[in-house]
Parts: sequence; structure tokens; C-alpha cells
Amino acid sequence: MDGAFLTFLAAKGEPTLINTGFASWAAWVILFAPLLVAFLVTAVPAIRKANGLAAALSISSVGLGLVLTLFVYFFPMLQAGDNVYEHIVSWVAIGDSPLITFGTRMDALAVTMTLVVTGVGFAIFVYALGYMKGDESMGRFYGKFALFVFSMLGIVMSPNFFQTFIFWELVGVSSYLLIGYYWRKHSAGEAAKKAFMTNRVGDFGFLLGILMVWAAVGDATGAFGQDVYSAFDFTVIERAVQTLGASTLFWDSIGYAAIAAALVFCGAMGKSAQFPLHVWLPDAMEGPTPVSALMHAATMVAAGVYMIIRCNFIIAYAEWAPTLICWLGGITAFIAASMAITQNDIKKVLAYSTLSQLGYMTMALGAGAYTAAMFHLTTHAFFKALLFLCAGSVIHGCHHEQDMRHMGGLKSKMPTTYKTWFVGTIALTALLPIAGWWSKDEILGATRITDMVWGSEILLALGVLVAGMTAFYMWRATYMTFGGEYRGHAKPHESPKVMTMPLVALAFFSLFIGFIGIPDGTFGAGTKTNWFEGWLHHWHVGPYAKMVWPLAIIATGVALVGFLIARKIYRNAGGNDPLPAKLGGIWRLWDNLYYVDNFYLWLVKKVQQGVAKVFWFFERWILIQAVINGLSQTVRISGDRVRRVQSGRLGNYVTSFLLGAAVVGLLVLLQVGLASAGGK
Amino acid sequence: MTVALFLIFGATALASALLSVTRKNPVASAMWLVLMFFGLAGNYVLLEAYFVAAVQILVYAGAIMVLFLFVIMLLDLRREQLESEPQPRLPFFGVAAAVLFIAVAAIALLDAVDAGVFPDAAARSTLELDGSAKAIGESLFGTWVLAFEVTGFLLLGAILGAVILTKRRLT
Amino acid sequence: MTSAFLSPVVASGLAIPLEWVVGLGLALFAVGLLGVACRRNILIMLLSVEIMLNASNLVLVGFSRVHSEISGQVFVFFSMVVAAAEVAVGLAIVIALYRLRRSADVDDAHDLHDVDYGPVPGLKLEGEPHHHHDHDEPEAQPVGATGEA
Amino acid sequence: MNPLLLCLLAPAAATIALFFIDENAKKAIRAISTVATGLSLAMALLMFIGFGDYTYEHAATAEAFTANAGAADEHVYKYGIAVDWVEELGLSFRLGVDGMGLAMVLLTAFIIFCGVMVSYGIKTRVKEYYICLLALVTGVFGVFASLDLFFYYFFYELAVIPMFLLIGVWGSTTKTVDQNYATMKLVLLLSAGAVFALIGLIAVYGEAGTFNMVALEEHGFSSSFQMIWFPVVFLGFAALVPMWPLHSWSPAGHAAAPAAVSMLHAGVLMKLGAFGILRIACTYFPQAADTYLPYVGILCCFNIIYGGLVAVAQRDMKLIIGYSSSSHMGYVLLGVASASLIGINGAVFLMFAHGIMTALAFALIGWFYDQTHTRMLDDLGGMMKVMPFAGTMFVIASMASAGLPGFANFVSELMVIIGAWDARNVLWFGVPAILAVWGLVITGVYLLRAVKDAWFGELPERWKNLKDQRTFAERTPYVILTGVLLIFGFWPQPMLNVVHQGVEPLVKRLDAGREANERGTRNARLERIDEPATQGALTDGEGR
Repeated sequence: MDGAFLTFLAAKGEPTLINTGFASWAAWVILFAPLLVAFLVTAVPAIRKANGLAAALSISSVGLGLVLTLFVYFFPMLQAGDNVYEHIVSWVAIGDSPLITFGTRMDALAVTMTLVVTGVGFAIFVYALGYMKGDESMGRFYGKFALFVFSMLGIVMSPNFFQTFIFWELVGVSSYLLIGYYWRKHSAGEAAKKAFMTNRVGDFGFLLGILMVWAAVGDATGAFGQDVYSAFDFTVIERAVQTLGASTLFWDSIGYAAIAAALVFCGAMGKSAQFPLHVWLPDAMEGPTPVSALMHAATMVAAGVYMIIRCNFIIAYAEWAPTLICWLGGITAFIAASMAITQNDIKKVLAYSTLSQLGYMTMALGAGAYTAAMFHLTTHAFFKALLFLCAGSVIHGCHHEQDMRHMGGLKSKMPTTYKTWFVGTIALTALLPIAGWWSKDEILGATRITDMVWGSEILLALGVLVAGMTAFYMWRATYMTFGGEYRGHAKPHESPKVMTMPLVALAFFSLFIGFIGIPDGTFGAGTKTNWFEGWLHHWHVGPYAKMVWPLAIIATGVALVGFLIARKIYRNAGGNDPLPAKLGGIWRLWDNLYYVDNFYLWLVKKVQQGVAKVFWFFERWILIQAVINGLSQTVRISGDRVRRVQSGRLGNYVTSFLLGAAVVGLLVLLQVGLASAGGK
Repeated sequence: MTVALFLIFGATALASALLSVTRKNPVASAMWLVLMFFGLAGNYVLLEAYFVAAVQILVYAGAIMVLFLFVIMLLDLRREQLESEPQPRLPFFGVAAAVLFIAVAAIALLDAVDAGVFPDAAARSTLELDGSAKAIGESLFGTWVLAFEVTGFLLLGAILGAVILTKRRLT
Repeated sequence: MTSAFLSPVVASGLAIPLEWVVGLGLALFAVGLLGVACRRNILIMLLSVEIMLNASNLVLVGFSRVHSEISGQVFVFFSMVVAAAEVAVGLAIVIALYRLRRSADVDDAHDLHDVDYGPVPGLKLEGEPHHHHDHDEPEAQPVGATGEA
Repeated sequence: MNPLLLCLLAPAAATIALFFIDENAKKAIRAISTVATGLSLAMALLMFIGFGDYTYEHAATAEAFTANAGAADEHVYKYGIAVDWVEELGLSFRLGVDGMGLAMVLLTAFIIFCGVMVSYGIKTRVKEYYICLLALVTGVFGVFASLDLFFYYFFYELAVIPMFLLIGVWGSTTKTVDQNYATMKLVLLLSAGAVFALIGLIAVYGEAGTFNMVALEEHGFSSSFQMIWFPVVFLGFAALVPMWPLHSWSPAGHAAAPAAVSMLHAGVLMKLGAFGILRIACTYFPQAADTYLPYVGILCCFNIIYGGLVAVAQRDMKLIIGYSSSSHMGYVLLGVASASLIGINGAVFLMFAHGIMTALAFALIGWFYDQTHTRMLDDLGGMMKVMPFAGTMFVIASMASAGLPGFANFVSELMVIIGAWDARNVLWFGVPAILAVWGLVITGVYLLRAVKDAWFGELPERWKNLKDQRTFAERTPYVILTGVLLIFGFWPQPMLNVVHQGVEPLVKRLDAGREANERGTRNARLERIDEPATQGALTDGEGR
């Protein structure tokens, strides 16, 4: 390793890099076990066809990851505190200089996220065993599932931007495969395509952002020529930013830093489904419910937020970029919450809810409260996974009925599901101080104190409003699904143990996970209770959030109001929703998703196809027909004309002979005539 | 007197040539052509080329035209074949090319006259020329004897060619 | 030197302006030329060729006189020989041709011309449907490989 | 025996051998072709593995080989062999590969081996088919391995002629493409390009007086000569790449050709053009390259964006992949235009990766065209049910083509983009690089639509009886190609090491050319400035 680099890190009092020992090889195992399983399942027909074996392999690969992460977490990490386990190999080198490196990085942030991914993932993997039972190609499903986890873990452990991009794309692919799992359904294919393409658009910006950062850092540090590190490495970039300052590094006179940061955020916008690239997420419900749960809780949508936290050092100082991010987050939170209100499909309600919560996280990212975002990400992973799995359980129990208008009264028929759902709803709507209450309030508090964002007061108000809306739509869903009488035609039944056990486990975590991040000073001045923030202090920028009791009380009060309104409207509503009539035009706007999807459809169908048609017209008629065929036709026609001279008729030959003779004579005449005239 | 005779013979030759190419019936053409040969022979005499004039009559009017007439009669062209050619038939390009060529030649002639290529009367007043058979014979068997021998081979070749062409039945 | 019995008639060949001789030659040549160009009867075309030869002969004789040089007349002699040979071969060809075609029209004998393929074939554009390839129709597909002996 | 020579001779010998075989002995014909191309593949792999360790003492003819080219150990061409032929003209038969050449030889070997196997389904005129195929591939090997300008061109033409027969005789006419038309267009445009190249090569010979390509590299053409002849040679090869707007032969040719020919055509033949640009145009004329390559940077954007969007408008799968090839060759050109180490390394690697990928795609389309006799997306759907293996392979090929990680295409395309971005100071402020990234989005659009429309959804009744690749022999070529893509996708370094060996000297030449140009500009400016005596205005200009 580069000696100067270590000196630099030591001087800053930064975490020490260790590239040997348990954690470093454990990281490789955690990362590649799911890939191995995915490969085996795909390539070996015997395993794929033995559904149970494939499932067992997948589950154990994730389980192994969980166990190893816990080991990494409890033994080496706790003892050494801020240690960073980084193990890097050169992957693509030009000559002797590394261009792209590949490696694993286990630091506090990565371990936290790995725990979330493997922990929540494990629960969902087990749950899927029950949910996918009877599906003939369950082996294929588990193969893709494992690939998905592999991709996500790759992002988590990535020590450099390029590797992040690699796994970023892989997450896109695996989500494509999973959303399109029911490939015989037209809508599933379309949804998969939509998800992939939306993410691709985000990746367009992401890659450009990466390239901008790479070029600046490479020029500034000459990292390109260094021993192992390339200018993509987070460590190198961070060093460059911290030693040179972002403004020097990114030639701030032209807003380079802000543009680069905004472009990097584009990637997060795609994966974390921020406005205006949020459209794919609700459609992604076409996949099996465990897929939705995994995608919405721990993996795909978390990737964007996680990536921004990972590279916060280029975002935080990038002029107007935080404002942009914060506002996009606020807008997403609000519009998603409003769209969730109009949904009748139980999974769609949760999908929009995810969008809305991601909006919160993005707000926190913009406000510089990266630990708060991470905290909400963690708590959200648990309770949202729980809610999705509950929804899956309901759907399973109601024989693949997803419309809440045909449910109702499931409280008694599916008691376990109901109880766990109830916990999840409380956690999400932040009515009691469990999970979401702590994390959401921390975000609101951060929005209040930040000085990085223009107009943060408006966003704060928006955030509080969204808290009320969240409570409203979640309790609406709860009343429609579990309250009243059963309105469907199937015979609802409680799900098997293999499905309810993960529910209970997740409910347990949803109840208690919030207590790891109680803000400092909650129990009197000077008390250090925010263990989570201390754990991730390296990623914190700006002042630490404090408990702001008035804000917490107001937010909770607004949520309570939302709950009460929902209770009033839906407690005895049966299958009828009185809201559309009351809200009128606003409802239609929400129900049509603010016409964003229509706009994109227009963009794709008319603009993109139009341009393609114009090019094809050019290709076909101008280039091929006019130029190429025209040239060929010209040659052919002139050949045909010339050919006719060979008529075989004596008269014609005489004629052409005479013409030739006349021309020669004329030429001679001109020559001689001139000469004679001159001679005269 | 000489000039007047030249004009008379020349007019005769030109008129009969014109008549010759415009007749439908090849026999009539041939007969008019004979008249043209005579006209030209007259002019040869006026130009003091007596031997050439004699040969003109003997070879052209006598031998060649007789051969022509033989062939024409041998072929025995039927009337409808003779009349199959729509008269007058003036292919535009053919005429145009011919006219162009003639125009070029005529211009050349006029140009030459202008340029004084042709010797004027004073310059040619005293020249003598013997166009007798003896003079030509001396030249032919003296200076041009090799060419003369070659013409013999040419004629031989022509005879052989004609015999072969007419003898072999082409199917 | 002038032959005695012709001397009353021919004062001197030199009295005739050369321009006139050449002019007459040109006129005759033009007549012959038009005959070749315009007529289709092969016999008359041959006759026209003779006219052209004669026209050039006349010019040769004229120049011979003016330049007082006998070679011109010798050339006329050669020219006549060539004409005779040409007529012999030409007429032989005419006879052969007539035997073959029963016609003296040159336009009936144009076997050496290029075969007329009709109008220039149009180009088929990519993407334009056409019909003479039946294996293109989905109905006609042989499903499954036939296997090969 | 020299493995490179063997690699070239195996298909040549098989071509001749096939003439003497009974045309009904189809099994023997196939066996001979397979063995010959397998031998080529083995030799190519052998060279690839031993490339780093190869020393020049091994070459018996090293002396003759490097007579004009300085010390043997500085020489980049390995596995060389040289036989004098016409000494008066300085003609000799010289073979040798550097890293770029070897990558292409390996690519050709993989594709032809798989192509021969894919062609087992050919039923008519089997003997003639394989004769043409092997003659074609002999030419391709020859171009990549030749070190004599005369033989370079000879092999180049040798590759084009069998193509004419292969597409003209064994191709197919569909709703979208007329076979005769496509064949004629392909051959005429290729020949036109070849004529341009020939004129340029003759000029090169006239100037330098030698056909020895190693000596030519060192010749150092004058700046004015370079400026005139670079465009001519470049255009000749660019028609083969194909660069926009000379690309129209290629999609039509693909669409009309039989599967194996499409594979070779898109996989290898297009690379001949890019290879010629690198090996001849850029190597001999580095100064002119510095001047002209930025404009190539603009044209290749048309390839990428225009080709991609035209592919979006297609419904015939082969046309989609055909236009997609034209789009991807735009990335290759972009890498070349960047004139940077990363960019050209990426371009050569992409040539390899794209060749394998597109061969895989065309082989698959050929397979189901054989059974359905349609390639129109509107006629298809739900094929995954009856052809799961082919479907999976097609999804993999699409993913590779769309530049997704795990496949060699991803690494190489990203390297090209990085290189283009790295060269943004000379390459229009990085706009081509940005467009190239957007090109990745467009690629996703048409490929995913093709996948969805053909393989997903409901299966139409009439396709119920389609046959999937079931036997080992039927599946082998696809597995090989996919394996190559994955291996080099996960572990690109071996290939990059080989490629880099050839690219490095080239980039050094290009850099020297740029410096020479800058020196020229500076001198010119100095002269201009001298007159009004305002020396202060002298700045260092636009150097990167």
C-alpha cells in the first residue's frame, strides 16, 4: 500500500485501513456466496429443477452472509472501533497502472448496510419459501433472488465508484429479471422494461458524474499512476477533496462540483426512485411479493441513498447540489404520499409509501444529515419489509387478491398477520416512539437546523404534512384490509408458519430498532444515547441533530390527526371509498399520478419513436433510396442508354462514324484554320 | 469553252448521282450511276487525264457496273421487297451527321480558298502535265511498282473472298 | 502536252479553277454520303460508296493537274483497283446475305446488336414487400428440423 | 511449426482438401471443417497464452524479419515468419502479430469454430458452403496476421469474394431484405472501400518503396503526405467498419446472410476495417491522425446515436442487431478517435467483445429463423416457453450488448467512454463521450424490446412445435461464445495485457504526431508574431 497515503490518513486521525485478517476474507465470502449460488442454479439444470435444493442453497448463502457479517460486526469491528477493512485487487490495468480496481470494503457504514441486507434479506428468503410454494420454477426464482442480493452487497462493499457502477447496473439487471419473473404476463414484461430503462436513464447521469469526478481527481492527484489505487477509489477521492478542498479540486469557477454532484445524484434518483424518475417503482409490483419486499426495503431503493452517503464528501460542499437533492426529496415525499392515498391495490399503497419514505431520506441527504438518512433507511428496511410481507401474506391468504376493496375483516381470520401489520403501521406512521418515530423526527430536526439548503423551512413544513398523510393512507389501508366485514369471494386463511415466522421476527426488530438512535440529550443534557450516530460519525457532516421536542410533538400530532381522519372515514366505510367524491379534481390528479406516467408515455411513444422514425425515414429514403440506390440506378440507366448504341444497324454505325469524323475534322479545322488565319 | 464543258459534265455527274441514290429500283440506280461515270470521265479528259478517263469508262462503267447489274438481276428482288423501304426515309441523326460532316468539309474548302492554298491563275499558267498511258505506265512501273504488285495480291484476295463467300452455303 | 484530236476542245486543263473541281468533288461526296446514311437497300449503299470513291478520284485528278504531278493519277488507278476489289467482295457478301435472309435490307441483318433486355429493372428496396419468395410466408414453414440422412 | 502460420494454413488446407471430397460425404466435410477451425482455435489460444513469454530467439526467421526494423527485442510483432517472394519488388510473405492482431486472430478463431458448428444445419451445397466459409476465414486470418502490405491487401480481398457467394447463394430473402440486392450492395460498397484503401496503399508503397509493414511503420512519412493520404486510407477502411454514412451495406448484408456468415460478417469482417484504421492509417500517419481524428469523433456519434435510433425503428431482429452493430462500431471508432491509451485499448477490446457477442446473437437468430422462417418481432412472442435455452442465451447476448457488467462488452465500452472523456480537451469538450453514454440508454431500449416482444408474453399457437437446441453439439457453440464473454468480462486483464502490448507503441506514435503538430503550430505562430514585434502574446496554446 501507498506509504504516503497511510501517513495522510494517520495525520487526519482517520480510521486505519487493514487489509488482512478475518474481515477481509469474510467480505469476499459474503459477497460471492450468493453469486456462486446464482451461477449454479442458472447453469446446472439439475439444481434448477430441484426447487428445494435451489431454495436451500440460496437461503443458506444469505444466511451465511448474515452470520459472517455478525461475526465481523461483533468481534473485530467493535474492538477496533473505526477500523476499515479494505481488500483491493487491480481489475483493469492499462499496462502497469491500475484503471479500475475491485475489492471489498468493510467499514461501519458497509457493515450496517450489510447487516440490513442480509438480515432483512434472510427473513424474506425464508418467507418466499412459503409464498412461492407450488411455483414450478421456484429454482429459477431463487437463482435470480440470490443474484439480486449479490448485486446489492456489491454496492454496499464497493470501495470505488466504478465498482459501485458495476453493481449498480447489476442491480438493474437482476431487478429486471425479477420484476419480469412472470414473463408470460404482458404487464410484467412491460414493468420490467420500464424499471430497467428508468434506471438506465439515471445511470446515464451517474456515469457522467463518475467520469467528471474521476477526471478531476485523476488530474489533481495523479492517482492514476499509483500503486494500487485508481482515481475511482472513494479513499482517493476523499483524500483529494480533503487535502485540496472541493473548490480547488473541481475548478469551482464553472460549477463543476455542483454539476458532478448532481449527476452522481442522478444515479440515486434512478435506483432510489426520486422524482422525476420515480415512475418505475410502483410498476415493479408486477414481480412476486417477496421481490417487492426485498426491492423496497433493503436492497434496490436503498442503494441510491446508501451511495450518496458513501460519497457524501463530494455532495456536501457542492454549491447548489444539496438544495436540489433536498427539494427533490421533499417533492417526492409529498407527491408519493398523495398518490398513495388513491391506491386500492394493497401493494401499490406500500410502493408509494416507500417512495414517500425515500423522499424523507433524500431530504436528509440534502440537509447533510447523512446519519439520519442511514438511520431511517435502517428502520424503514425492517418495517417496510414487514409490511410488504404482511401484504404478501394477505394476498396469499386471499388467493392472489390484491384489491383492498375485496378484502376487509381479516383481523380475525389472519391474526398473526394483522398483529405484525399493526406493528409495522405504527412504526411507519410514527404514532408511538418505535422505529419510524425516531428516525423520521431526526430527519425533520435535521431539515430544521441545516444551513446547506435554500428554503429548508418550506421543506420542513412539507415533511410534517407528509407525516400526516402517511398516517392517513396507512390507516386507510389498515381499515380497508383488516377492519369491517370480509367482502371478497375466497376463503381467507392464515399463512403457514414459514411465512409468519419472518413476520414476527421483523415485527420484533421494528419494535426495537429505533432505540439505537435516540438523539443525544433526550434524557437530559449531556446524555449520549445516539449510539447509531456515534457508530457512523465518520459520515456525519454539520451539527448533530438534537431532540427538538416541540417539533416531535407537532409531527406526532399531525400524524395523529391523519390517523383520526382515516378512522372517521374508513372505520365503517365497508368497500366504498367516499374520498374520491369529496376531493374531486385533486383526487383525479392524484389518481392519475400527476400525469407523470402519461407524460413519459408520450415522451417514449411520440418523441422517441418519432425521432427514431425520422432517422429511419432518412436512412431508408434519403440514404439508401436516394443516395445509394440513386447512384446505382444512375449507373444502370446510363449503361442501358449507352448499350442501345450497339444496335447492330449499319445506318447507326455510319452515323456515329460520320459524327466522329466530323468532330475530328472540326478539331483539325479549328487548329489549321487558326494557324492559317494567324499566318496570314 | 473548257470551263463551260466542265460545268456541263459536272452538272450531269451530280444530277445523275443524285438520281442514282434516290431511285427505289437498284437497276435504275445503277443505270444513272453509269451516266455519272461518263460525266466524270468527261471531266477527267478536260483535266488532261486521258488514261484515267479511259480506265474510268472501261473499269467502272464497263466492268464494275456490269457486275452490279448481274448481281441485281441474280438476286431478283421482288417488288414488295423493293418497296418495303419507306421513301423518303431520312433518319434524323444520319442526315444530321452527314450534313455536319459536309459542312465541316465545305468550311474547310472555303477556308482553304481564303487562305490561298489553291494556286491562282498566274502561278499555274505554265505547268505542263502528260496524262497519257505512257506517262502513267512509267510512273506505275517505276516509282510505284511495289504498290502495283500489292494491288495484284489485293485483287487475288478479293477474288478468293468473293468465291468463298458466294460458294459456301450459309445456313 | 495535249492530245492533238482533243486540242480544239481542251484548251488547257489549267483553265478550270481548282476550287470548282474540289467543290464538285465535295458535292458528289455529299451525295454519296447521304446515300449511305439514308438508304437501307444494301445494293444502293454500295453504289453510294462508289460515288464517294469517284468524288475523291476527281479531286485527286484535279490536284494532279494543278500540281503537274502524275502521282495523283496513279493513285486514282489504285483507288479503282481497290474499288473493284471492294465491289467484288461486297457483292459476294450481298449474295450470301440474300441467300440467308431473302432480303436486301440492311436493317434485317442486325444480329450483332446487343440483346434488348427490356426496360431497366427497378431496384427492390430494403423493407419493401414482394411476393415471389414463398418460403417467406409464415404459413409455409416446415416446423421442426427435418433431419438429414 | 509456427503456430501463427498453422493457424492460417489450417483453414487454407481444409479449403483445398474439400475440393477433393465427395459432395455427399457431408459428415466428412463437416468433420474436416471442424477439425481445421478447431486447430486454428487451438493455435490462437496457444499464442494467446504464450504471448507474454514469447521471446524472439524462438523465431527462426527473426533475422530476416527484423532486417529493416531495428533491434529484435524492440520489435512488437511476435510469432513472426518471413519468406521472400519477389525480391525485385521487395515482396515477401511476412506474418506476425502484435497484441491487437492476436486479439483479432483469437476472435476470428472463436467465431469461425462456432460458425462451422452452427452451420451443421445447412442442407444445400454443403461442400461449396464450407469451401467458401473456410476461404473467407483464411483471408481474415491473413489480414490480421499479415505484415506485408501486398499480402495484407491480397487477404483483404480474399475475405470479400467468398462473402459474395455465401450471401448470394445461401442467404435468404425476407419481408425486409432482398437477398440479391443486399449481396450486391454489400460487395459493391466493400469493393469501393477496398479500392480507396488500395489507392492509399499504392501511394504508401510509392512513397516508401517497400511493402514491409514493419519498415513502413518506421518510415516517417512527411507531414504533407500524411495530410493527403490519411483520409483516403481511412475512408477505405471506414467503409468496412462501417462508419456513418457508409454503413448501409452492413445491416442489409446481415439480414440476408445465413447465420454463420452473419456471425463472421458482424463479428470479424467489420473489425477488419477498424483494424486497418489502427494498423495502417493511424500507425503510418500519426500527424494526420491528430488532425483528422476529432472529426471522426463527430461521425462516430452519428454511428452511435443514429444507428441506435434506427435500430429502435426496426421490427426485423436481424436488422435490429445489424444496426446495433453499426452503433457499437461507433464506440470502437470513438475509442480510436480519442487517441488515448485507455480509449484505444478499450476500442480493441470492444472489437473482440462485440465480435463474440454479435456472433452469439446472430447464431441464435439463425437458429430460430431456420424453424420459423420469420424474424419479425410482430410474428413472435413467448418463445421462451418452447426454446428456453435459446431464449436464455438471447437474453444473455442482449445484456452483453447493452453493456451490462459481467460481460466483456461492459468493460470495453466503459473503457472507450473513459478514454473519450479523458481526451475531452481534444475531442469536442467530451460531447461525444456524453452521447456515447446516452447511446447505452438507447441500446437498452431496442434490445429490451426485442427480448420482450420475441421471448416474453403469450406463445402464438403456430409456434408450439419449435425445437430448442437440445443436443450437446447444438449447444456447444453458444456455450463457448457465452463463456468467452463471461470469462473476459469477469477477468479482462489477460486480454488487456495482450492488447496493450500492441496499443502502447501506437499511442506513442500518436502522441509524437500530436507533439509534432503542436510544434508546427507554435513555429508558425512564432513566425507570425515576429513581424509585428509583439512577443508577449506568445502562449502555450491548446495543448492538453
